[in-house]
Amino acid sequence: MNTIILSAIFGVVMMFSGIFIHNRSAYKNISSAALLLLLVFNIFESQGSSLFNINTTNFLHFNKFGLLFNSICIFSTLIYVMLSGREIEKAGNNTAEAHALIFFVLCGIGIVTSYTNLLMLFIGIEILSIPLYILTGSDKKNLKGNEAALKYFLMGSFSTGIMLMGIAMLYGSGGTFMLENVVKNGIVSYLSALGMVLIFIALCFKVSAAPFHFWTPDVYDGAPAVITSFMATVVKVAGFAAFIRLIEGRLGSMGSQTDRLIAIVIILTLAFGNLTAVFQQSVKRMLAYSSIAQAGFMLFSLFAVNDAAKEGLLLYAAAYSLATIGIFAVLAKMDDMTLEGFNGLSKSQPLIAALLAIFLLSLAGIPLTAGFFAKFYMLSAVVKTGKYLGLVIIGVLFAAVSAYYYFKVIQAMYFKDGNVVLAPVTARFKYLLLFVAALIVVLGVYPNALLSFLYF
Amino acid sequence: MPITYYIVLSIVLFCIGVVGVLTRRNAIIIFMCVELMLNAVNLLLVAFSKMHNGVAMAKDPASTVGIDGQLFVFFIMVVAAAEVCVGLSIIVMVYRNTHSVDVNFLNRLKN
Amino acid sequence: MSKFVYLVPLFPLIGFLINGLGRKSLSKSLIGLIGSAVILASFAVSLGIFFQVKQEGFQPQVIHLFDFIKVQSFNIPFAFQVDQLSSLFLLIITGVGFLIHVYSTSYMHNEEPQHYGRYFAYLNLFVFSMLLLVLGANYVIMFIGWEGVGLCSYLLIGFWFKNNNYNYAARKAFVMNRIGDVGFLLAVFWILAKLGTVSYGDVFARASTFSTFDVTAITMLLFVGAMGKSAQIPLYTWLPDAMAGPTPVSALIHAATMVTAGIYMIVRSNVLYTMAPTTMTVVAVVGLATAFLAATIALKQNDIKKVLAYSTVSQLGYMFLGLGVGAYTGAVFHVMTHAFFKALLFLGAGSVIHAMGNEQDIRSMGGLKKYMPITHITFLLACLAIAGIPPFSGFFSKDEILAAAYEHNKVLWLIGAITAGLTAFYMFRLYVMTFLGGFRGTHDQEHHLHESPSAMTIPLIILAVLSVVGGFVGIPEAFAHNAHALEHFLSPVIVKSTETAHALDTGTEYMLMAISVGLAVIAIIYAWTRFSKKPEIAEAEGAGKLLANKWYVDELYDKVIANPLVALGGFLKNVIEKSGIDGIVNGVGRGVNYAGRQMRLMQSGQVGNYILLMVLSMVLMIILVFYGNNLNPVLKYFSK
Amino acid sequence: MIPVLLIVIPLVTGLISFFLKEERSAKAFALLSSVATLAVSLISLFQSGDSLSTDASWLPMLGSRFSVSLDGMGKILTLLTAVSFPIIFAATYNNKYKSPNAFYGFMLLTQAGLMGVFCAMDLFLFYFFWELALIPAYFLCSKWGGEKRIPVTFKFFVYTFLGSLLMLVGILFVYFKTPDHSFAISSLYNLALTYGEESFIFWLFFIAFAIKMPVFPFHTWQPDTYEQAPTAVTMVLSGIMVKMGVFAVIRWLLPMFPGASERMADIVMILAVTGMIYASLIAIRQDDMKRLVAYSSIAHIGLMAASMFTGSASGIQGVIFQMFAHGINIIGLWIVIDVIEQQLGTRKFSELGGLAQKAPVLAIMFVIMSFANIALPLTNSFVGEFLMFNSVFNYSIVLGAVACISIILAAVYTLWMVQKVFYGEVANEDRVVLNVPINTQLMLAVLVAVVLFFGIYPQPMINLTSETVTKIIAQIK
Amino acid sequence: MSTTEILFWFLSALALVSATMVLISKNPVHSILWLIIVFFAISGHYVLLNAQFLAIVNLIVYAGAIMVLFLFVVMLMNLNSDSEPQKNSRFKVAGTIAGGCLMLIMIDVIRDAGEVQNAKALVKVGNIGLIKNLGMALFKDYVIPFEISSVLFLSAMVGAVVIGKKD
Repeated sequence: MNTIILSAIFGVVMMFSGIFIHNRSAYKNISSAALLLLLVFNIFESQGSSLFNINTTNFLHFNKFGLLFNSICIFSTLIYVMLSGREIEKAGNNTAEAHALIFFVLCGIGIVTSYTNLLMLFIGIEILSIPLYILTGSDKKNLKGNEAALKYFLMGSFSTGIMLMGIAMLYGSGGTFMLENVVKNGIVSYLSALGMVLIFIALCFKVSAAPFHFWTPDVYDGAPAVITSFMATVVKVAGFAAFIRLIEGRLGSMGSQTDRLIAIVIILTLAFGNLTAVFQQSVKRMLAYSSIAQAGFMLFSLFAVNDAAKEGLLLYAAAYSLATIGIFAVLAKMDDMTLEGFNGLSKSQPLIAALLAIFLLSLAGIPLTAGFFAKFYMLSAVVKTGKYLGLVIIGVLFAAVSAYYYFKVIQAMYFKDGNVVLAPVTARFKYLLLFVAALIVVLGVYPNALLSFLYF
Repeated sequence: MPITYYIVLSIVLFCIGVVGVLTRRNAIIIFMCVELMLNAVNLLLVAFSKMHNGVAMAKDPASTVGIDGQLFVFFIMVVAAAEVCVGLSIIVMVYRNTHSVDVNFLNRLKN
Repeated sequence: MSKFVYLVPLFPLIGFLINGLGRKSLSKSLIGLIGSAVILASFAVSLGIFFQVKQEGFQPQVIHLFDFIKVQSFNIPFAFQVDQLSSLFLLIITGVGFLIHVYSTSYMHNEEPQHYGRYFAYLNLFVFSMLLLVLGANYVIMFIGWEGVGLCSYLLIGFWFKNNNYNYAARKAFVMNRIGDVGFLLAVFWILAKLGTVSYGDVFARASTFSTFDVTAITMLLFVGAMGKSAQIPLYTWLPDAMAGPTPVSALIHAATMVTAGIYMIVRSNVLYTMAPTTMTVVAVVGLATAFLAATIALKQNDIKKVLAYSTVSQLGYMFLGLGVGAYTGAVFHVMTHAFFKALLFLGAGSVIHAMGNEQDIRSMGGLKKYMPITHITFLLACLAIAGIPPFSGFFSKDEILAAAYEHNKVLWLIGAITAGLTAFYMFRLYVMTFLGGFRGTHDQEHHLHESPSAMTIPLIILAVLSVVGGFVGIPEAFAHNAHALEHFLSPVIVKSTETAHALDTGTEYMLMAISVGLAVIAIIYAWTRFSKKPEIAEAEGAGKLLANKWYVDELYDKVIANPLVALGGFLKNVIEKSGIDGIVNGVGRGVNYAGRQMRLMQSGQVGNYILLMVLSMVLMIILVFYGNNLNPVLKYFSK
Repeated sequence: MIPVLLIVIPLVTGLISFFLKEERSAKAFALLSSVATLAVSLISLFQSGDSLSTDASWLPMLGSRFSVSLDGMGKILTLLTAVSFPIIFAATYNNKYKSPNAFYGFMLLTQAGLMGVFCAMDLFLFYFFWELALIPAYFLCSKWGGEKRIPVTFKFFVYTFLGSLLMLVGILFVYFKTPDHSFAISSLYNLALTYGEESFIFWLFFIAFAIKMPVFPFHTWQPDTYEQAPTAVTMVLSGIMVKMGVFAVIRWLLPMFPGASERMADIVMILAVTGMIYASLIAIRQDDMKRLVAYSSIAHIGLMAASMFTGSASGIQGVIFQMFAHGINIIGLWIVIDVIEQQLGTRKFSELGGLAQKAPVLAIMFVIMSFANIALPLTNSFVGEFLMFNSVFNYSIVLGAVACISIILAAVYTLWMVQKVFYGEVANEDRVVLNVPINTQLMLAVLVAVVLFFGIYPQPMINLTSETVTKIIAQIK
Repeated sequence: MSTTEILFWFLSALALVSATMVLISKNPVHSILWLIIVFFAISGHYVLLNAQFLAIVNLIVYAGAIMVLFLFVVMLMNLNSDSEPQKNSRFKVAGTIAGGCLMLIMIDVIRDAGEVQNAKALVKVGNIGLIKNLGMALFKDYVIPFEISSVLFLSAMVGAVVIGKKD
């Protein structure tokens, strides 16, 4: 409950700081401090001491997994704000409000990682989404941003409609919105099954799984890079947290039908994301497609709802978020976001190039980076189920394809010559980036550093 | 009333909304069709709520089973209101910049 | 003495190392001295061993040096075997080898010091390998020497490496040898597979466990090895080309020693061969065919060394004929005498070439008799020996083989005898064209004609003596009381080689001798009269042209084997590899790219399209879930 | 402790190397580090027992441990790695690289990865090092390679990466089949798989290893990569890295799936033997020294692949021996090629000739290495190839006989190269100046000494590995 | 046919017809007006189902507030039937077919659902829809979502300000 309440409060604080403080660079610091506080309290809660003693039975249940997930999201956001704070200022005139919206999103994340009631899922997802619609369009003069916001909004609300239809059907079948009681006494019917499928589809939309991913490239491409960074990482993995709770609670009982459904979605997502990313010239858009591809991998955790899947999802969330935030932090400082724009970066900015290389390697799932263990856990979760080994093989085939486009960036940075125009970077930025890379490497060698939190 | 009537009615309304989203180009109309979909859901929820209530009332006349369905509808309305607020402001913003709300003109971002 | 047998190959090895490493710092005379001295030392040890072996009741000894390859399933020791056969070969190799080394010190004197050193290093290495070949106590050690001599042959043929034709010849020699080596190797594997050992003692003791198929296959494969090394059909074409090397090398390697390795190997394996009559027949036929074919080619060659080379091939064929008809001793005998007279012929030819300033075409020679008396006399003796004129050595050895062939099959004998006549003819054609008549070379050459220095002539003289008297170690019973000393000597290592030669009665034997000698004499007289008056200097025509061009066998090989292989390589490289395999690999990459490009188009940027696709996917998904399993009620999956 | 040192020394020094500024210090540092590793490796030859293995907790949740150990085969391959690097560094000491610190850093990291692969006794750890060896190699090739290096090495990378990912799936699968959910080699040797599972998983592993080796038809990355990579890296790739695949088959594939290995042996061997002949025939038509040696390497590896699957002691013994021998030989060849390329700027036969007159020592060394390459007796490869051909022949006479054709073809193309490059008249007389640096000569001499020593007296190495072979054979049976 | 049934069919028909009219009206203003009629019809259904609170809220929030907002925006933009170029008919047909398929499939699936086969929605009886009961539940059991939705409104408010504010 700490996260939900405090992030809402901090959101309000940020709103008001926008009124009282006019030094725009201060927002970043306030926001960072608040996030740090949030992180601390969230960790406290995961150790069993909550500030607020509120009876949330029937609506929310805070478990280790959800809270650890919150921690990862908050931590990623903290890194994100510290790395990209200045870019948020540039993305629009309402910096304080943007920070406030980020806090509201975190509030939504707190809900969707802990809901036990479909109502909370619905509200959580909406709290998550509505600020994003706004953030996407926060650079009002940018026509691409406008377009992205409108597309996102229209398609998002459409998917909300679908989800609500699903929830209604589940309710009709079970007479309750409680996750565990959705099925009354184990009697299930076409009605609840249809409802489940509809909710599944809506959540696929939220996590940009194919074939419901179409909004993703356009929105990620159109939104200011700094916002894309947040959307594509923290928010997306939160969607998975919501998803896995749902599947865990309900969809798993549908047996082979579900397996087949998820398998198809996984394959389509991997195929769309990876294949389309191959051809992109803009790194930003490539990352948008790659985020779809990465979602495909995270979907593995839904296929195999077991411990390995949950551990893997945590690790994936951390690895993927940190790496992508790191890349976007640099990308946002570049004039030319195409591949050519990266040519020769290793000459002018050797450290940043090296760190970017680590991030990209992590995304590609190369060992010694956290990305490897993330993928490893995902694959192992599926193999553990003993079903659909072919799915795993398809997964690794596409992982190889993914190396193709990630390495294109590395090639551009290291093996090609060119003049990179990079906005000036501070030493602090570099150190922070270095810290993130170090985290990725540490998790890549010793993932237990993160996962052991799940068990004590 | 048999619940199936309501279900069918809702689904038909819902799908009319879907068709509207698919066939219209005006962002506002599309949004309205989304609202229509939400209303179809609301109707369905209320009907289900009454259905469950009816079953429970047979045993306990004072039962409040099914009330959560109606509360859910309430929350949907709440969310819808918030969504409309944001949505319309986005549409207005787009209109300000492009003087059009035709979604077909929104194709700067593609491929 | 036989304990010290390891010294025999060790001395040449030391010589190789000293000459090889010190070729830049040592003086030429020192190099020559070391090169020859090490062989002499080996010869001395070999002599000691020979006398020890010669004593009655000597049992073959295996001297185990160290384990070469020892894995669970088998053990191949590095061991030497001292017995009658190997000790005899030791003598031939080190003896003839020493003479040729001495000869070389003078013959190669014009080389730069480092090449001079290189030459002697190679030569020492060759002797080392050859000794390894004959000393090895198992097939693998023999194979080591076997390939080692091939290597040295390669190095020495290509000694003047600036000339690409020589390099080509060297490569050809090595590759053809390798083809044979593969056969040898396969035979070794076969033996190893069946018996788990390759040591002669064990193999021969357990040879009876082989099935007929096994033994035939093994002996055939071994014979393939012999074909390569001893230049038999179809692998003989490298030997004439190998004349690109310095002449002493031709004498040592391509006449006296290496090429006889095949004979040695078959004699060594006589136990196996005797068990495989099919192979024996093949050996005899191939040997005889080679003998005849090479003899015909030699008729029309004009290069002094080429004639000798084809003669060598022909004589080797003879030896195989002897092996094929079971006259193992005869073959060994011929190896020995051939080593003497053929080395002598080559050295003589070298002497001539030396004097002629590297001119090898006999059409430009003639009348050298008066300029080079010693060379002339020794060459003539050698020609008589090879032509089979009694009492020169060649007569006895050749006679023994022919007698065995007659016993075996009269057709074989007939062709063999005709070949002997041909031999006599082309040898005397060579002799006459070279030494008799008037000089046909340039004035400049004539001016420089001179007898060779003593370092060259002394080996000639020694070899001439051996060529003359060498035949008496195997003199047949028809002539002497203490006959067949060689056969007696070799009897412990050769099974039932006696019957054939002995079964002939003396009368028949005399008759056969008479016929072959008669043929030879006729041929000699014909050649003498024909060429001393009117030397053959025109280009050959008709059938002669066919012979002069060696039956076009080289061209045939190029067309049938070499060119198709090269073309196949090109096809694989340019088509299969590039378009096929790599094409598939790259095609996958291109396919991914193409798919990416096509899928990208789905991202049209139109919200309507997106939602339409989403709705369609929804419909498909619902259909999949609810009607996917042949419209089975989905409830089945729901009941927990 | 020793295996840990073998891994850690290059790893740490490799990382440090990135921070060295001067070219000279980077070179000297790398050389020093590799010599230290060599010393440790030499010590390992005389050790037995506890000092050869280390077992520490690493990923308890996964059941993977940091378990490294050296057996006979491990000793030989770590020795090969340890010997090769100082030789490579010393022989190419005069080469200039841009950003040398990174170059040497990556080289040392590669070494660490290789060492890890050869020491790992935990399948997951093995996979980890397997990839660790690949990534720096990719950077080395891409950054310091020839003109077409970027696409070529990228193909190499994606190809091998794909293979290792497939292996990862296999690893996961067998992991869940172990009774105690562990990656330890002892558990994996006791897998109880069904017929179908075994056959299927076998291929997942085999393809990964086959790509690495490479076995026909997975080889097409190799000639291009060898051609484009800087020669020092090519030495590592061809000398050691391809042995990873062979090693892995012996260490993991055969013992884990004995049944499938036996069933698939026919297919694998036919592929391997086809590849031998195929690569040899292509080698005949090459005009580039590097490509020729690359194809020759494919042919040699094909033989190893074939004889591994015979399941006979002599075959496996031969393979282990040949891994070392081939590594030494091919590094020798590359060193000479590197000298020629560095000084004359070409590797094309058509532009070379007569170098024996210019650099007799180089010629001699090259000729010896070439003859070692075609397995002439008394060179080290003869022993290995003898054992391997023998085992293939024992397995199938036809396959053995066909495989033996490659002996002839090897002579054809190797001698062709020797003749074209070193013999004949000097091409472009005026511009040919060949100065073979003394360090290169020295290193070549060392290699030649090794070649001859093990050619004449191979028994020590055979003894070293016989225990490993016995164990593996026992496991297969 | 009882009055209830007549009302039901009437309201249903009204809702469907009006909904269709929303789609096919060229003029956005007309669409909005038709939509309001749909909302009225749905509110009628609520009344029929004795969900009086929702009926009122629906009218106030949807028909009253939201639709007026829409109307206001449309008026503001001065959109009329001419300003919307029609989608090409092929696309329309495709959209209609897709939506129709969705409808058919969903109805077909639901038709077989066991628990709704014979179930009835109580009409005119039951008091859960009364404001008193709902209020009790809302502020007792549902206080958490109720409070949390305030965050939603906050963010919507912030959003409206951010987006709508003139820079």
